[in-house]
Amino acid sequence: MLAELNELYQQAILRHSRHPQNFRALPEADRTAVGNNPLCGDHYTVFLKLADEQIVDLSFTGAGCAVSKAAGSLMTETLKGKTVSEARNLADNYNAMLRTGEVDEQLGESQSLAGVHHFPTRIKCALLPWEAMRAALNSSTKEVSTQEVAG
Amino acid sequence: MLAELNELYQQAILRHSRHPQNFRALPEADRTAVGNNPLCGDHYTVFLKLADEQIVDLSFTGAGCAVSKAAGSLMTETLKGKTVSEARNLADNYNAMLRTGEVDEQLGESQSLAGVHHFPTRIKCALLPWEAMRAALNSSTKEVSTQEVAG
Amino acid sequence: MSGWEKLRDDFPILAQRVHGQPLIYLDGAATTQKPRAVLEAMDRFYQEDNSNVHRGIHELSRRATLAFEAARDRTAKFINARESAEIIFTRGTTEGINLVANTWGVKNLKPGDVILLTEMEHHSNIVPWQMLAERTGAKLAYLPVTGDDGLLDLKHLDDLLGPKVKLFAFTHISNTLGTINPVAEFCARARKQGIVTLVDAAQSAGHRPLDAQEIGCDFLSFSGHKLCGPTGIGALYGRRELLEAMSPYQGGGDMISSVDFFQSSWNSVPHKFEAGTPNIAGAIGLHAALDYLAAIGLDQIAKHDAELAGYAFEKMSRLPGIRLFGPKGGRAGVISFMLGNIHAHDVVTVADQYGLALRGGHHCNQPLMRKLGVESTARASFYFYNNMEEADRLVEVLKEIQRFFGE
Amino acid sequence: MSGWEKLRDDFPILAQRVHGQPLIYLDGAATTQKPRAVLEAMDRFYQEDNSNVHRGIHELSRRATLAFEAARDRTAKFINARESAEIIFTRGTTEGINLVANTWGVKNLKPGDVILLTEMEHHSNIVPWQMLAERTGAKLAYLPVTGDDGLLDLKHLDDLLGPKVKLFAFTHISNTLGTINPVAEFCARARKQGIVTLVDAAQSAGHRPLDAQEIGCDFLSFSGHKLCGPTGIGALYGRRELLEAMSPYQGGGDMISSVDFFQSSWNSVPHKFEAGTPNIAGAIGLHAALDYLAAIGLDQIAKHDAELAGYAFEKMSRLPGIRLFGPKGGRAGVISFMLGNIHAHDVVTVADQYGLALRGGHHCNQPLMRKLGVESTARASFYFYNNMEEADRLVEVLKEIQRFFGE
Ligand SMILES: Cc1ncc(COP(=O)(O)O)c(C=O)c1O
Ligand SMILES: Cc1ncc(COP(=O)(O)O)c(C=O)c1O
Repeated sequence: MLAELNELYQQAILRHSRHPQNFRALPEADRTAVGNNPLCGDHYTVFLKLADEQIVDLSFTGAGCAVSKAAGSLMTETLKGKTVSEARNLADNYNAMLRTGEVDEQLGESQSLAGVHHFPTRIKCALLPWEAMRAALNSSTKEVSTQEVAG
Repeated sequence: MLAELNELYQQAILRHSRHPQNFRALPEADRTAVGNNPLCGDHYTVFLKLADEQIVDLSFTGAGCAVSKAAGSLMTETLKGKTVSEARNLADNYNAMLRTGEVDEQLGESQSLAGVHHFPTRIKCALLPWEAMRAALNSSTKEVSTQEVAG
Repeated sequence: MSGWEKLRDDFPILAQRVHGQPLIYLDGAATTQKPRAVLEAMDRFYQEDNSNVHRGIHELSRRATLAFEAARDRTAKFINARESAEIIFTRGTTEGINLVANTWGVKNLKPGDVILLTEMEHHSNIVPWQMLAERTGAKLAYLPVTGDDGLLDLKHLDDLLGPKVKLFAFTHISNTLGTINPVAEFCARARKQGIVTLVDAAQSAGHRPLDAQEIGCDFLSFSGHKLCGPTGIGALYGRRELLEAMSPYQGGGDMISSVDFFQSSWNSVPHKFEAGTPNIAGAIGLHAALDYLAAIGLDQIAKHDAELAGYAFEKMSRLPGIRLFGPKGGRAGVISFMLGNIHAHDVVTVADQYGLALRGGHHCNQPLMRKLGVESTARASFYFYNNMEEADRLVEVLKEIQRFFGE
Repeated sequence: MSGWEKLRDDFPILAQRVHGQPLIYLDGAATTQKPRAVLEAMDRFYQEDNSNVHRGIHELSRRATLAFEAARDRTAKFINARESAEIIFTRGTTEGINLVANTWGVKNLKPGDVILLTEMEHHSNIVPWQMLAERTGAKLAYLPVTGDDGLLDLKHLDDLLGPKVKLFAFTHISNTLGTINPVAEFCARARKQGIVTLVDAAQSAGHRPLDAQEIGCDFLSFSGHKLCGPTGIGALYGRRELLEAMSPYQGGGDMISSVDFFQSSWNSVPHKFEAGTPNIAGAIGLHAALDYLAAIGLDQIAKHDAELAGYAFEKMSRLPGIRLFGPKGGRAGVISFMLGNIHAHDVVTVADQYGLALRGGHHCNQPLMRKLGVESTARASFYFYNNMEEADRLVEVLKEIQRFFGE
């Protein structure tokens, strides 16, 4: 019991949830999207600054649980400097990791969320900022409606 | 089994269902009402001719099963010449008879419907023409809507 | 048919006497009996996993949500939907049709538009459209039934599918006539004109293989209780494209994305159409019923129904003075009839005393009854747990009834 | 409390371990557990009497109809309706409210009319009115919640019950705050202005004696699954006078008096509002649940809920950094809280590992959450099968959680 809890709430996750990185709006962002979980009310906005096909900066704001907030924080670290297509692939790998528990080194710090796979009801939390990021990548406009990314 | 069936479908009932009495419209009627059983589609119209507070003539038309048709036919025989308040009382007695099986001599020929009480799903059939009659008595206008008397 | 006899043991209710006679249940078109496996699945859920769905994190809630969504997946597979999101859980066929009328219908119909139905529709596939017509100014039109043989007049179909028609809604199998309609053909012809189609599958679901993609319909509605499942659960299939564009149905929990005091936004499909706590145990019972039927084989069930009904129909046709409704061949397991001048209620009352459960009345087909010139009919409907001996007994009892009423 | 301990044996589900720990189910406000008597009543129905209702003459159909209507009588007695015809069976609270919005509401509201709600309503008692406002041009207004103590601001009630208000709809007990509202007073004040009232009794039905006539409301809606009954069944009470004047809800079988190809007339109440095959077994399960609760005594249950919640509330209030919502005294068995800065999801996830089933989220109260300045809360809800040891364990586990997250 406590073993699994400790795997979910690793030190890295607790730290990032208390002191999230890149937790701010990015006024000069090229892309923005809101991710909203209608079942619990958690919501994040993700901001992307692109140059050519590269994510040169990203950040997020919003509110949610330790898992979603840490996931957002770690995501910004994982994705900074990646190309758009790399980011899409990483999102797929991340999704797979949450479901299977198998880590992918490419995910860098975000690997610490692998423990979520023991807690299927929390997968949506860990996905929320990533889904918002994906919606931002896909959006031509600056904002997508919450439904589009609703879990 | 057959004993109860024979009690329900007495000779009088079979005869009246095949050859209903007063089975016609009464153009000079003072009161008319339609009785409709929404669950099976059976329906009767009852016609009353009143003088002072007396039913000087009554008749019915419509379609339904042996029980409802015989009940209508026997009702016209039972009620001809009765006062309005006697008819209301008899309708109450008739209702009670269908539920308990206890006969009331005042009901005359209509007593042969007492066997219906063994067949609770058929009570509505035996009541249908009587309910239309009651609706006709209560109506100031010449017609009541089917819902009013719907089983 | 000995494999079929064994299945009867799954239905404890059939092993009873009624008025001292062995029960012969020939009223499956109204509701079917339930095998033990279905009751056990619901009991197990209530005794082990019961919790509310979708909003919870704790273990029971996780299990309940998984089981509920697995039931949706199973239902999607049952009718071969493209994806589970195309399955909306309802109370039954009737609610599914009302849902379409109140969402798709209200949004897409204008005064003068036409809703095409057929003359053999159940009240559940007539009244919602009358109410919608009243609300929107649309009109109803009907594809005629040819007569006692219970076929639809296909010659007129292309004429009727005119430019004003926005929706064509029809039953797959008639609950009175036993007719099996060529629904894939209906859908193909309607689609050519850009007309949306709805299939009332109340009588076909659970009686034959059902493939919504092959049929090519836009909507399809059926009830759990008519295919060995519990009461209070059914499913509406809708093509995702249409579901996405539809406004929500009822307001409440689970169907929202976000609620504010003065406005709200909607959740994704199918949740947008499922406000409030759903019939969770009902969905789980439906899942068990679909598994049970699949284990027997829906094509086998269809064959069995047809054989039994064909056998009974042929024997009944030899009774003097009987009037049989519906097609002579290629029919489903539903047989409506008039025994001379004996009213259906009287037939059914006497049959009941012999242990036979028949239905008598208008079968929620009043307009069809008027068209056929009757007030009501008696009806025997067969399912896989019925057998030849019961069909024989039916014919014997009908003879007794004729004797009893002296006809 | 030893009598209460014996009752726990009626709930097989409670005797299980979750993550190796004894299950402590504190999520009754979402859905309650079901006693064996309820499951047995439904099983017995399916194994002995199952048939469709209302339209049949045969023996099973007679028994099913009797049982279904007996459930309606029992429900009428439960809330002390004047007569059984004032009870409409629904899927649950949400459907009952939507039914009123779509029938009474559509007929009686005009542009500029006001629907008064309170800020503590469940989405099920907000969204249907938003949809109705959109359809009719009516507006919404809200009676405010004063703050964390979760009381309604009664000083403003008479001002808010102005001449434009046509409907006042409010919850009896808040599913987040545990507040018990003075509903009889609300109804009396509204009635003086000729305003129609609707009580959302989802959280009070089964938790305390409920008397619709004493409350003096026009409509009252509740769910079976929140009072030991099955999912998929609930009841809407409506005063006959209003029901008579209302247009029907859904179209289909059973709700009609007569159907023709182009128009229909409606059956009498309550059948006018119950189209299609109802959740027959669900109604029978509801009947058994109401009998079960009556045998315990609803006043006893209310007392037990209050004692247990009062005890837990007091102990919880001593935890450092906890924020408790709802009134300090006179409360129902629902306690919402924030454990310092720990998000509700994290509280509930850790609690689950200790065998505790709590709920975390917005509890379908998003507008209230915003008003209170939180995204979500954690919630423990108690019912008669919970006990003091479980309350103690809850407090211990909350301490563990604080330790775990270093708060
Ligand atoms: C106060 C309140 N109203 C309405 C509802 C909705 O009930 P149901 O989901 O059974 O329709 C609930 C339950 O979630 C509730 O707590
Ligand atoms: C053809 C048809 N359509 C619709 C229905 C309505 O189904 P339900 O009563 O389950 O909603 C029935 C069953 O009575 C039916 O036979």
